[in-house]
Amino acid sequence: MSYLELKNATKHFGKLAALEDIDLRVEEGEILGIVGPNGSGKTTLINIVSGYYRPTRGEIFFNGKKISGLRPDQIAARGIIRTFQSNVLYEGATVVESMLISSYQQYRTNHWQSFFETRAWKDENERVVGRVIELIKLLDLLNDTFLPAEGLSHGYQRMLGIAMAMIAKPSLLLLDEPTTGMNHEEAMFVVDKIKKISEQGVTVILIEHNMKVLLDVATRVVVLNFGNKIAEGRPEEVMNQQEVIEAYLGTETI
Amino acid sequence: MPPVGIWIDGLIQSCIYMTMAFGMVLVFSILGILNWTHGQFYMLGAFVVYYAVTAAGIPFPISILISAVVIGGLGILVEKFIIERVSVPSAQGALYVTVATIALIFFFEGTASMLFGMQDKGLAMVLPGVLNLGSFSVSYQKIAVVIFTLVIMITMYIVLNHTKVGLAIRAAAQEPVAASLYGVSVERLSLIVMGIGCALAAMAGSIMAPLYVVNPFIGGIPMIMSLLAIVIGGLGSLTGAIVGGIILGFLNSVVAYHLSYFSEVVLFLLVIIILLVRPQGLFGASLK
Amino acid sequence: MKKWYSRATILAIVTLLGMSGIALGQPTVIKVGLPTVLSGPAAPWGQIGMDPYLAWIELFNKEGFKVGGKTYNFKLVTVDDKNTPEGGAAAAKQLIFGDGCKFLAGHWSWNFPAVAAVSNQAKVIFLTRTGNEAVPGGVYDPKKQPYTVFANPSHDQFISDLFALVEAFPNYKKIGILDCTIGKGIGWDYVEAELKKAGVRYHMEWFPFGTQDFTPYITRFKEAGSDIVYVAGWVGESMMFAKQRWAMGYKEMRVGHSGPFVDVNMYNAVCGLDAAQGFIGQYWANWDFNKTKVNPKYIAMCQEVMKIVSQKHGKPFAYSGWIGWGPSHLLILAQAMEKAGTVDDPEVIMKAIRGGTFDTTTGKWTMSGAKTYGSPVVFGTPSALSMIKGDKEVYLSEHPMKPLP
Amino acid sequence: MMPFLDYKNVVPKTVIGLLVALIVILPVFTTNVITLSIFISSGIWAIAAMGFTLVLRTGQFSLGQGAFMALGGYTSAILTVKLGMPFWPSFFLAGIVSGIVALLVGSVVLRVGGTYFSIITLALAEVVRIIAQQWEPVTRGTRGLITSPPDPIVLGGLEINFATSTVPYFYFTVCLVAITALIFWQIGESRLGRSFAGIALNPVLAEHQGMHLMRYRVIAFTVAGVFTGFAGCLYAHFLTVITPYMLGLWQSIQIMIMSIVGGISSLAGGPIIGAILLYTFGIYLSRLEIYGIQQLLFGAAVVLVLLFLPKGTGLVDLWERFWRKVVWREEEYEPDTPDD
Repeated sequence: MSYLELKNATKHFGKLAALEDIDLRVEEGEILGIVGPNGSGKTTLINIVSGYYRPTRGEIFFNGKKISGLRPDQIAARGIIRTFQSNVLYEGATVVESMLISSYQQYRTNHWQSFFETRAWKDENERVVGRVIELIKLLDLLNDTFLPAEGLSHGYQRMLGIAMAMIAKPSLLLLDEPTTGMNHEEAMFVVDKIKKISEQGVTVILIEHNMKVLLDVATRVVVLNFGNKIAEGRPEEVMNQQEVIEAYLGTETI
Repeated sequence: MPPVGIWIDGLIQSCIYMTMAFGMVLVFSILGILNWTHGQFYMLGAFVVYYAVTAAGIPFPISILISAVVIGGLGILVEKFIIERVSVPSAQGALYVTVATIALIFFFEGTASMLFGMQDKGLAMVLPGVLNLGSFSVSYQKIAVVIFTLVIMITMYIVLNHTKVGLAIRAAAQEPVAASLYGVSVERLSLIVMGIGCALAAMAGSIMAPLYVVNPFIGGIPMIMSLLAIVIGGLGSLTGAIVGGIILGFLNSVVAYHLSYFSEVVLFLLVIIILLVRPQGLFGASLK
Repeated sequence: MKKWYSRATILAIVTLLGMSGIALGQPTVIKVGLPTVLSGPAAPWGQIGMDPYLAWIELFNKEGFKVGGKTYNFKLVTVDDKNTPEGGAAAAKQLIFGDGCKFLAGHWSWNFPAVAAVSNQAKVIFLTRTGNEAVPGGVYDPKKQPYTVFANPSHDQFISDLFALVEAFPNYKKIGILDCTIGKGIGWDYVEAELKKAGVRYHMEWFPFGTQDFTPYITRFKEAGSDIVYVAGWVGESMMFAKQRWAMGYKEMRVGHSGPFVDVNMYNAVCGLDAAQGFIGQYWANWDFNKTKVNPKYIAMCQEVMKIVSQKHGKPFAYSGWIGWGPSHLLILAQAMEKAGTVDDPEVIMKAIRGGTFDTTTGKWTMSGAKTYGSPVVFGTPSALSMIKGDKEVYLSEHPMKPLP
Repeated sequence: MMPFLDYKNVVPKTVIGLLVALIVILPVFTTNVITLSIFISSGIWAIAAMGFTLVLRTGQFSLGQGAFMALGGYTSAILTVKLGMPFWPSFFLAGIVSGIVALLVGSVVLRVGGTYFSIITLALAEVVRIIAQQWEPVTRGTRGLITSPPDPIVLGGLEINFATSTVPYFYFTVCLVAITALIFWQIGESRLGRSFAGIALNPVLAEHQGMHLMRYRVIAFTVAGVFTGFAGCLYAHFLTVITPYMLGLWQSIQIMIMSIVGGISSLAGGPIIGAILLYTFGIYLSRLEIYGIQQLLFGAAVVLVLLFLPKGTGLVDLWERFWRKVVWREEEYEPDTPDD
């Protein structure tokens, strides 16, 4: 029984089949890369895992428990946290505020304790705030801490997205194209951070367009095309398979 | 089965709610805001026609156009100088617009009371007379209402389907960025739409002026009614507004005929039920 | 030398006396608070009365009234009550504690409990109308609210209006009564009981607030077979009713409202000339009363006021409703104070009001001490009706309400 | 935008304490009924406005808050008048009843967010009004229920009598406002406040980070309902009458306007400032004997506030700015959001 398991998960939008009978196993601690041309269903995969959509057919298991059909917050409560393809932020909140909002799952004390500011809450809060600062440092957002999030540059907004996902206490992190719109240095910086994250014992599913990034970071790669899994395996070998190259050249010409 | 008179009455009611609701939903679909001042534009439109006819002696149909133009212009001013400046690009943006437009209700009613006085005014001298059809009879004014509404609706249909602006509006209603494909900037589009919406309200008020009294406070009820109409039909759906208007119009008179004053309770309960069963309204696009 | 002194002193004394004499000659002003509606849809009814009230008070103050050899004048202080109980209470507080009014007058019935609560606590005499409260079964309690004077009995007024209507059209089929749901209340049970007692054939309907189109209600009345529809007070609504019944071809159905005509031209403008003909309304022009005897002095005053206001407005002023409200209230107050011989002891003044008879602009009113309504104060009112002919209103009929035992 | 930094972080507590103290010792200077009544009524409205702001913090805005005031008012009025219960228990019952209703309504209606929610609450408020109007035997229709002032409290020697003077009402209102303000403040500061901000600023993101939208929306709506109910009860007993007129759409709108004009950046300060200023303004307007000018000026004032205050802020933020700029001499970060 593997960590995350999709059993012929399928998602249809009306006639269009975004995902067709995907079987997928993710082992604990690995960094699984998912590649594929646009509209190949990568994001839909993340959406059904994170509960944004309900799969039309098929089941999803996490730690051996069925999670398909649960609400997003229930799934998040089990430690599956996702980021979004576009920069989805808390509009109007500053960086640190966004981090504090996202730190929701860090707390074990309940609302009453925080309402009456009990000792336990105070200690925990300090711990969490410490963690927040630490992450802000880790992702090098320190000098923007008190700026409104939407005032940041694109790259930093991506970083903030990852930071918010990290503070939300993930055990499985779904990153949806974290390096889109970044130049090579920034991308490499992100890759570096992703490695750090997985060193902290977080399983990562990484959707990526950028082959270099994948080869660099992923331990295993799954290739999707038109909602079907067309290849799976170690990055290097997958990249040399014929249909993968076709699929890719295909998209490049489009 | 209610007598013919009730059905005619229902038709008249539907006409007014339809015209009002259409303007309102048009504004909503582009600006994404409910214009709570819509009813006051209705009221002002009625006043413009009243003075055009009584003071200036302009024939009724022309003065309808005049009031449409005047109030449409007023609407554009409101959009440009108040709504546009008040709205905040954020989750709560609509809130400030709501408050501003609600404040404008007080403002316009107060202004009208000071300018025109609060006494009821009437336009009964327009198209007097009654057409007797044996078992029942219809006044020429009611016939005029139906005809004018048909004209307005057909014009709107043509505008929306066969003009560049209309197509841009319909595109923007689906997908805001799409408007630019027609080379129309969203800012200009929202001005145009606000103008059209308010002009529709004004025309509704004008064609109703001969039927009812004209005073600074006639705006409230049509406003609430058209609000319910577009909610029933589905926010942002043009067909929905028309259908909702027709439903409410007939429902109002038929229920009132059977249950007299319980009609208002029935109305609100109906709205609540519809929204709970089908939150996006009858024709609205699904919420997610 | 001494002479000079004595003369000086005499002079001084004389001047002093003279001055004090002048001082005595000066009338003292008594403020009467009027919580009325200055804003919102009901404002026209607050508005239209104000000019004649003020003009009338001006005339009245020329001689004022004498209590204990001193002359007193009235001054009207108005505050917007927004036509809601809250506004009424706030206005009453403002008038009593802010402007130091010793008396309140005003007639918007649904404010009466809120206002009365304030005024009674402050021992301020409050003249109002019975509204929906001071009727059998109402909450009015003369012990809790000893300073409330019901100077207008709303529902008995309505009843005797209907009697006057019946006298005017003896062979009516059925009288239709229409009122807004916000007027609903125990008062109507009382009205219906009285009508049943008198054997009046009637049919009642309610319309929700803000109704503009009365076709359903007209149809209901038609099916109930009523040929006269009498609307309770709602002028705009009754005009639309009249217009729409005409548009539906029910030309023989008579329409009226239990309120005075505001301005006949308005009715013609809203209903259309032909539809407005024969419209029935209350009539307070005391110079036309047949059955009610009115003090000629007051008739003269009222006609004078009509002239003054017409000049002020620059067009003939026809609204006679004010005669029934403000002046009579103030006259009751003045005469009660004269009788009581004091202007500031509410108990004594109330004693004078109870059971007294007062000469007002609409005839002699007996404030019988009877237990009716559980109120200490009741009086008779002339229920005169008039009818629109052309652009004039003409006297129709009259049924003076008997002073209740 | 909705910074959930409360201005207590900026303004030293001592200053706020002084202001509160000033209000508390007001009756020493004047026991004038009008002055006190203005403060009492604005206090009542302030509580309702705070409730609105709390609901707003979760991104929903309710056009039915007036109905909860009405529920509170009618509950305690019916309990005291019809069932002859003493005031104090019925006061708490009023809050509880309107809280329960809020819970039930909220857990059904809040599924439908946004504009739909506003309109459903509007419709519900109308239905409540119509029921209050038509249910003659219980609510006495439009005549309303005549309530009696709270029964006198005897503390050792002195007797606090609500019937004879306004001062007890004043202190009672001050206490109620203070308690509400403290509780809401604390909510704003605690984790609840963060979650509210989260689901308001971006429901989808918040949900994917483990916050259950419905839960927090319902919590906010219910808490608001409870306190609005208290306010309504106090309102009914202070005015000594409650009628359907007091719970129309306009009451809800008044609450909303007070909250927005006061400023929603502060859960407690904004509503209080908005309520006091707008209510006093209304009282002043009611003295003008020019027909229609009341609405004109009121509407104009609100629009001007919205136009000339920085986007998304209310009067309370001026106060905050005053402290940041003048007292602390901070130079403030102006977010470079495009102004077009």
